[in-house]
Amino acid sequence: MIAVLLILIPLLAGLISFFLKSERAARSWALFSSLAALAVAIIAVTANGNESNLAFRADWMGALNSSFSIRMDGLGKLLCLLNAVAFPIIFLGTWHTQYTKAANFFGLMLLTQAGMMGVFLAMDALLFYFFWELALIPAYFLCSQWGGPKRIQVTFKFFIYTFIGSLLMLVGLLYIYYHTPDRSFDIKSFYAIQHHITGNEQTWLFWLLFVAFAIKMPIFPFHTWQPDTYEQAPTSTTMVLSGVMVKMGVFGLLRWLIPVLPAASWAWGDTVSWMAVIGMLYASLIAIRQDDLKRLVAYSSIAHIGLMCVTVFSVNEIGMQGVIIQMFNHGVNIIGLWIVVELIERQFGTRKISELGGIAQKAPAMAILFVVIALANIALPLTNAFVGEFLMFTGIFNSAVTKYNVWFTVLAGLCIILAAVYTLNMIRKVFYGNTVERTANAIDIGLMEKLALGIIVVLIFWIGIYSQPFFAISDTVSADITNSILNKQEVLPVIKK
Amino acid sequence: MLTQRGKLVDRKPLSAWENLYLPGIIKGMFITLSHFFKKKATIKFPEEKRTFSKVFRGVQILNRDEEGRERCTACGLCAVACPAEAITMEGAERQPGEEHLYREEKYAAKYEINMLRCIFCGYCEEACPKDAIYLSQTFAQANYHRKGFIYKKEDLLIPNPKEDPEAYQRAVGERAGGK
Amino acid sequence: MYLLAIDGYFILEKFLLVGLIITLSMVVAMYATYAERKVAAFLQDRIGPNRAGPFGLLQPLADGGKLFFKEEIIPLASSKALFILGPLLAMITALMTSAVIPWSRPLYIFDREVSLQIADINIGILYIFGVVSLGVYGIMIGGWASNNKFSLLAAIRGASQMISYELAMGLSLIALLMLTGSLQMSVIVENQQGGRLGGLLSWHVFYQPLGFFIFFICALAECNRTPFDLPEAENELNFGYHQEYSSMKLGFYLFAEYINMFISGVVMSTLFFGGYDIPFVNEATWNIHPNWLAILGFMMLLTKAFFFVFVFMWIRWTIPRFRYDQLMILGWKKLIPLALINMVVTALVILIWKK
Amino acid sequence: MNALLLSAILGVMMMFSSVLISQKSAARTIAIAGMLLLLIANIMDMQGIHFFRINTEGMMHFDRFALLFNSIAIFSILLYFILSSKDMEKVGGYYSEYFSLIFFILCGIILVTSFKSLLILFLGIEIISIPLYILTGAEKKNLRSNEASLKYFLLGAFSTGLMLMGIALIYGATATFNTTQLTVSEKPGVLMITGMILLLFSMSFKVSAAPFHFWTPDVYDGAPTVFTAFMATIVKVGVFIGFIRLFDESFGMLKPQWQIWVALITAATLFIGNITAVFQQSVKRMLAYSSIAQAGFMLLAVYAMNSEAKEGLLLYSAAYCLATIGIFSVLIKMTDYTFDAFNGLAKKEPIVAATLAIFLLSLAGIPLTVGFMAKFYMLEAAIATGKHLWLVIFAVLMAAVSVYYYFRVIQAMYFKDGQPNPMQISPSFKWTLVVLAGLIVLLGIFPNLLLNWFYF
Amino acid sequence: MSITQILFWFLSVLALFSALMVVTSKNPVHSVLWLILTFFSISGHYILLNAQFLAVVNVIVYAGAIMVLFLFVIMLMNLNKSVEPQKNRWIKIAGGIAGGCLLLVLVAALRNSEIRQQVVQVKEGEIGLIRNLGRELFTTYVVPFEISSILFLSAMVGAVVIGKKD
Amino acid sequence: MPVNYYIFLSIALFCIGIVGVLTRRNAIIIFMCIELMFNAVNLLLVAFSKMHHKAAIDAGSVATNVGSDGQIFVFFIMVVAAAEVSVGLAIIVMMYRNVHSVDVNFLNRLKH
Repeated sequence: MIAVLLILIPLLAGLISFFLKSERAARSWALFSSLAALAVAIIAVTANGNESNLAFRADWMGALNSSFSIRMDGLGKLLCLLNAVAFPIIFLGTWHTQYTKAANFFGLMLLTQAGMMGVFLAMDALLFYFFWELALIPAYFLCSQWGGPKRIQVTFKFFIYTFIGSLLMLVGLLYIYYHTPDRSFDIKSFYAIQHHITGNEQTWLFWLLFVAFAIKMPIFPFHTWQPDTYEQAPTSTTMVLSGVMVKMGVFGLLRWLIPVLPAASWAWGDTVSWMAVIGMLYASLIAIRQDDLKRLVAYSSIAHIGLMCVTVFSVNEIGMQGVIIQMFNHGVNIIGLWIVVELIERQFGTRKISELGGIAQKAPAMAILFVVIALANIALPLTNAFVGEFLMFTGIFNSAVTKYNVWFTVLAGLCIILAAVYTLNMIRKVFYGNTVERTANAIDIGLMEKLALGIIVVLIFWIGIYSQPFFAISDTVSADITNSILNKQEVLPVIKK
Repeated sequence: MLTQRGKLVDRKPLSAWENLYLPGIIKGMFITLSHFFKKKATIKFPEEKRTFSKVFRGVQILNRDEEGRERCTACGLCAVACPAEAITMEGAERQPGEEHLYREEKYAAKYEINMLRCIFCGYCEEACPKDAIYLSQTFAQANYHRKGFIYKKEDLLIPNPKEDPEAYQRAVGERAGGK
Repeated sequence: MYLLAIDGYFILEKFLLVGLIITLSMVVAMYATYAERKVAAFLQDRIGPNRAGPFGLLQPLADGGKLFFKEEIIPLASSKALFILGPLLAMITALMTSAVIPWSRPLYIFDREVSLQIADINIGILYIFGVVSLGVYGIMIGGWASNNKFSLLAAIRGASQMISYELAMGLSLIALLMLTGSLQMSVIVENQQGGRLGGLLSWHVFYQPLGFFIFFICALAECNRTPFDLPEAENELNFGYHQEYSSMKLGFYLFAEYINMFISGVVMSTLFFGGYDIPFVNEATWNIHPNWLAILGFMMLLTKAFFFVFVFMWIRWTIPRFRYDQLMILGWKKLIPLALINMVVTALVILIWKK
Repeated sequence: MNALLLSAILGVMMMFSSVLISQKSAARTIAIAGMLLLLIANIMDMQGIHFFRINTEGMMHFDRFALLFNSIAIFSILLYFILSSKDMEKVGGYYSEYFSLIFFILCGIILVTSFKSLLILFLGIEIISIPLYILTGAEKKNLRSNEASLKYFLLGAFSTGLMLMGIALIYGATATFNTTQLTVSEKPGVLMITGMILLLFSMSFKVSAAPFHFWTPDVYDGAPTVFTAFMATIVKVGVFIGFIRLFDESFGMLKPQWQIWVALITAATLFIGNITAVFQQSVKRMLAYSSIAQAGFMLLAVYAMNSEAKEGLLLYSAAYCLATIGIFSVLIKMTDYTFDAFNGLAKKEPIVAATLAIFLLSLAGIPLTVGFMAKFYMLEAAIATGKHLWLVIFAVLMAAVSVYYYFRVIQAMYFKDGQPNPMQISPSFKWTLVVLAGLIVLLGIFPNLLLNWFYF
Repeated sequence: MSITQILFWFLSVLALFSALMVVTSKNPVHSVLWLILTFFSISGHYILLNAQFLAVVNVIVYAGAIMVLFLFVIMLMNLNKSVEPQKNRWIKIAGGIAGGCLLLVLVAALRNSEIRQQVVQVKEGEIGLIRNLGRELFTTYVVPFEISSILFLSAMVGAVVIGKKD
Repeated sequence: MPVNYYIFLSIALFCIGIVGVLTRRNAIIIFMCIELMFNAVNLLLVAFSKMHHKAAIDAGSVATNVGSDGQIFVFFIMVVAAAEVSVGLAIIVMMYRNVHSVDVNFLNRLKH
């Protein structure tokens, strides 16, 4: 029942929000309901052992053998938690941002949250697809209505990309559905599919599904929507997109791709990894040359996600562990970055690095918090990202399924260095040095923003120093996923030439 | 209503029965049918002729006296009287030895009536002091050319009672008694 | 029953019959022109043509001679082939109708039964309709080919009039067909033989007076007779669709009209008035050679037909011409509903009767 | 049978009502009430209550599939009447005649959905077509309407000619017109195949499948918008039902022979419909091309021809009709049909814009709307055949393309500023739209509501 | 060659020739007249097949009603001049070739049809008679027959809607 | 008469009709060509009907009605054609009233 609540709270709250009149009421309602969701999420995560509360199943479309089936496993728990944590932070961090038609804005935000919750919880392929799209539509409206000047075209590109991806995924899911022995959309039937289809079909299906997830993450050739969208979207939506929504892609790989089509994943892992690595390098190099804060953060996000993707396809238990924890970390960190970017933009009216400087003199609190978060983003030890990335590198390096593991490690490591370059460069230019005309009268951040960033910083250090509870949430999952490939050796030679 | 013969037309709307028109049509049919059996008014003209009234004005004729002499003296009164200006004439003096031809010293050497113009009003007859011209009961002349309708004296002159009394009588017709 | 069951005598016989009937139609048409003038004269208290021959009986020949020797003018701007085709079609369609009419009882020549019907097909009435519906073409093509506005207008008028009235005509006959249960002309005539008053009471006109009435009006319209002679309304359209025609081509049109009149008279007699049935007497009991009986019947049919021809002429000199809209209103809004009602009532009566 | 006869009677009634009733609202009320009556009658038919017992000699068969579709069609027309019938007044002076023609078309649809004899199919298609030619040309002074009508007529008659040739050849091969007796052997003769291909062509023509679609945009664009709404939705879907019945019952055994052809036609239709729609400047014309595109999706059902396909086609027809009728009902109210005309609609008419957005989302096949479930069933059916997976992938790619042009309207309404044309929108109109949108979402979440009625 | 065969060939050649003339005539009126001739030759074929009813109905409906309407409209529009300029000769040639190809394909396909050996009954057989067809029409086919009345009603309404001048 | 002859005759007529539809530009003539197509179908149907009838007789059934459905179908085609013509010509006339042409090449107002 708790799992249902997680979806239901934001869904209903979102719908109600549409009918609220004043902006303040809507804002408060959104914060309140997101906090409520957070509370439920925390209860769910901490309720270890009592799994029955975390699953729910109801008949939905009997004719199709699809049911409303949700369950919270380790992976889901962590991501739900991320989802639940992210929204209060976002609302707090952008407490002072003004929106026209705020009721609609917050309503759509909450609907997005509901959709993403559903994605993380669904145990039925059709239901998963439903929520996948449900998360997308409100995001589309958010970006198109409240975004920057080029929002319409850019958001549309984003939408079309993701929609094509999800439709291809639908075809893949349907195909799998047709070949499940019991004609069911249930995830268990899906996990059993590999015995019923040929290797060739697996290849097809792998790419159908992978494209959807790759677009969402995004992976190198499918990433072109991302920087534009992040730039044009209203920052709070960007936070949702980059903090939580991209995790849907990685999540999809972990839950719906690798265990379902292990042979193809194994066979095509190298290809995908290469794509991801190229994407990482490419994004990092571009990020160095970026002048726009938002685009910079956006490209850095591509690099980080690429790393996760490589790790996922290296199929290594330690790596998986790292990916899972890093999903959470990255979500938290990047939201923090966005909050600061948003604050800067709101205060100074620009996002150009070249037009800023010396903010630290006037706004020390912001500077400190931001620097912490930025360092976390480049995975300095003691920060949360270090834990995740360390595990991931270990995983890649030790990967048994690829012979390029050294290459991947080296190239990915290079990206981390590049990340340090551009992040520190940005910090130096924006926060230190002399003030410029725009930043001469800068004022420090308010309570709400401090609160939001403070929570993030706390989380950064908590996980960075004592990450055991978070590993505990998801420890069995990584092994399951890894084993789903590694134990299926008998199907592998089918594809591998 | 001047003539008292006008009849007010009844403009009241037709009754349903009348609106069918059929009775009216049938009535009409029988009216025409009744005519089918009526005596025909046609006169088969050349064979039969209608009897004319006494004052019928036909084609002019130039008269002769009992002795067959032309009566016309070319006085021109008829030409003057003619409203249609259809009559032309030229007078000439009677030469000795022509007395059996012309009654007076003067006679019409040329006498023409353009029958295309003549309106058969009879003024010439009225005007003639010598009873030389009168309108006969002949009608319906025919000719192939317009020229032929300009009647010369030869065409107009009545047959000579001496030489052809029968024809003369026929030409005089009922008028004989009157004049 | 098969249309193409042919042997040599059959062909000969039919050829003769066709020739005979065409000749008859021609002669009748010729004298119909004479009759028309005569009737017109009588109705107008005149005596009509009386110069050519006794009582003017040679008048049609004189007219024909005149038409033959008149100069043949084909307008320059006309479409020549169609200009010639027009009167031809009019004539052909007029003559074709007679093919299914049972002119009389069969003759017996050299022990061979010779039917006096060119083709006894089982869809005789439909055939008549088919041919009648073609009659429009003569008018239309002629009027159009003349390349003259008046002719064209008349042709269009004629066509629409004929099409409109054909409907009511067909509907009026359906009730009759319900009675007879056959479309075969010979069967329809047989149906009307015998019975009281020498077969008089079995004439269909007594069962279908309304049907006959409608049929009669439509026949008038189909023949372009007054009051439906709009296609050739002299004072509106000069002379109608055959305005540009002269000589024998005009003659064909005029002939066709009179043949149509005659044939429609024959059709009406056949369908409604017992065909070759002689009323008041039961000729079947007469003890004379059947050939005589056939000839008598034939005469009877001609008499009836001539009577209708007379009625046509009679109407012509009684009733003024319709206006165009009146014509259409009469056809579509009066006759067709009437014919439908007639049909439904007949059907009901038959239904009740049969029960 | 209930609906067929009642619909004919109602058509005649509407015909006479033009003479007897001068008030337009009265005619409208009669029409709507009549449609309601038809709906009830048809549902009663489904429940086994038949008003008329007529022996059709096996030429028609009112199975649940046909009856359920008829219910959908009647319901859609009812909605259409409620939403748009007032706008028919603008077309021309023959208000009740339009209603009567629509009733007659409904007769045709009922025939086409329930035929068992090719004769009935032919008659049904003609009864659909002839009134449609008229409705297309109803705006007599409008040259575009005239032109559309003439074009539609000539091409429609031409395709009827092809169809008849097909029927004749099939008759030559089998000596029967009864669809269930047509194919008895798996190995058909040349006559049969040729006839079937001709039938396939002509049916593709009627449902505007490429490459026989070229009349569609012109006709839909030229026709008075009210009637475009009708013929692009209910009529088209009705013919589809006929299509699927024909190829299921008559040529089901010959599936290997025609399946690849249908697949090619489907692909071409999807491609042309979607790609061309992208470049349109007028929403009306875009909807015309979108109808071709949607036809492509429905063709997947013909291609797949299994029980999922038939089920899905019903759902698709409902989805497509409801959404398109809704969009058209708003479009009719506008004076300008360009995309820009929708600018800023969301500010001025938030409810209308919101419902319109739902309709468009449904057409685009976004989850939570019935449009998604419809597309889902189609894809499912196509995948279930297990062959030609490329077709399915192509279809979803094209579906993604379709998002482009549907969302252009949404963008215009929500994200662009502008002064939309003044519209006269009554509250009842709005509420009907809301109900319609609710229905679309409801069916999108619980498609079983509709499909539970469906079993063979 | 029997008389039937002679008739068959004569009517076929007539039908084809006049059909070709329909397509090639410049003047629409001539086209109409050739089409009428085609219909007549087809009616002749019906008689040959002893389908008397259809033969006559063909004449009445097609030649007597439909073509009159065509002629009527053409005359009303005064289309006697050929109003088709010879601009798109290539389209015409393409159309001709397309049609010819279709003909070739169909003939080639149907040449080997399974019923090639079968024979059509000419001159005899009762089914084409009105008695038979009528009985069929009003028993088995009574439902379609009644349904076709809907067609006519709609055509009637349509003629009013479209045709009436307002 | 072998049925092939009839098939070829009908197909030839049908194709002539199609060629007419494709090549001519006068709407009325196009329409006439469509009627020609209908007639070709009619002829074919009658021929088939007689063929099936003969086949049934040869197979032994005496007073069979096999084949009459083909002729009935022809009857219906004629019925439909009549209705279609009335509507079609009305449309053409309506068009002509507005455009004063029946050339289908003028039908390009909707192409933009």
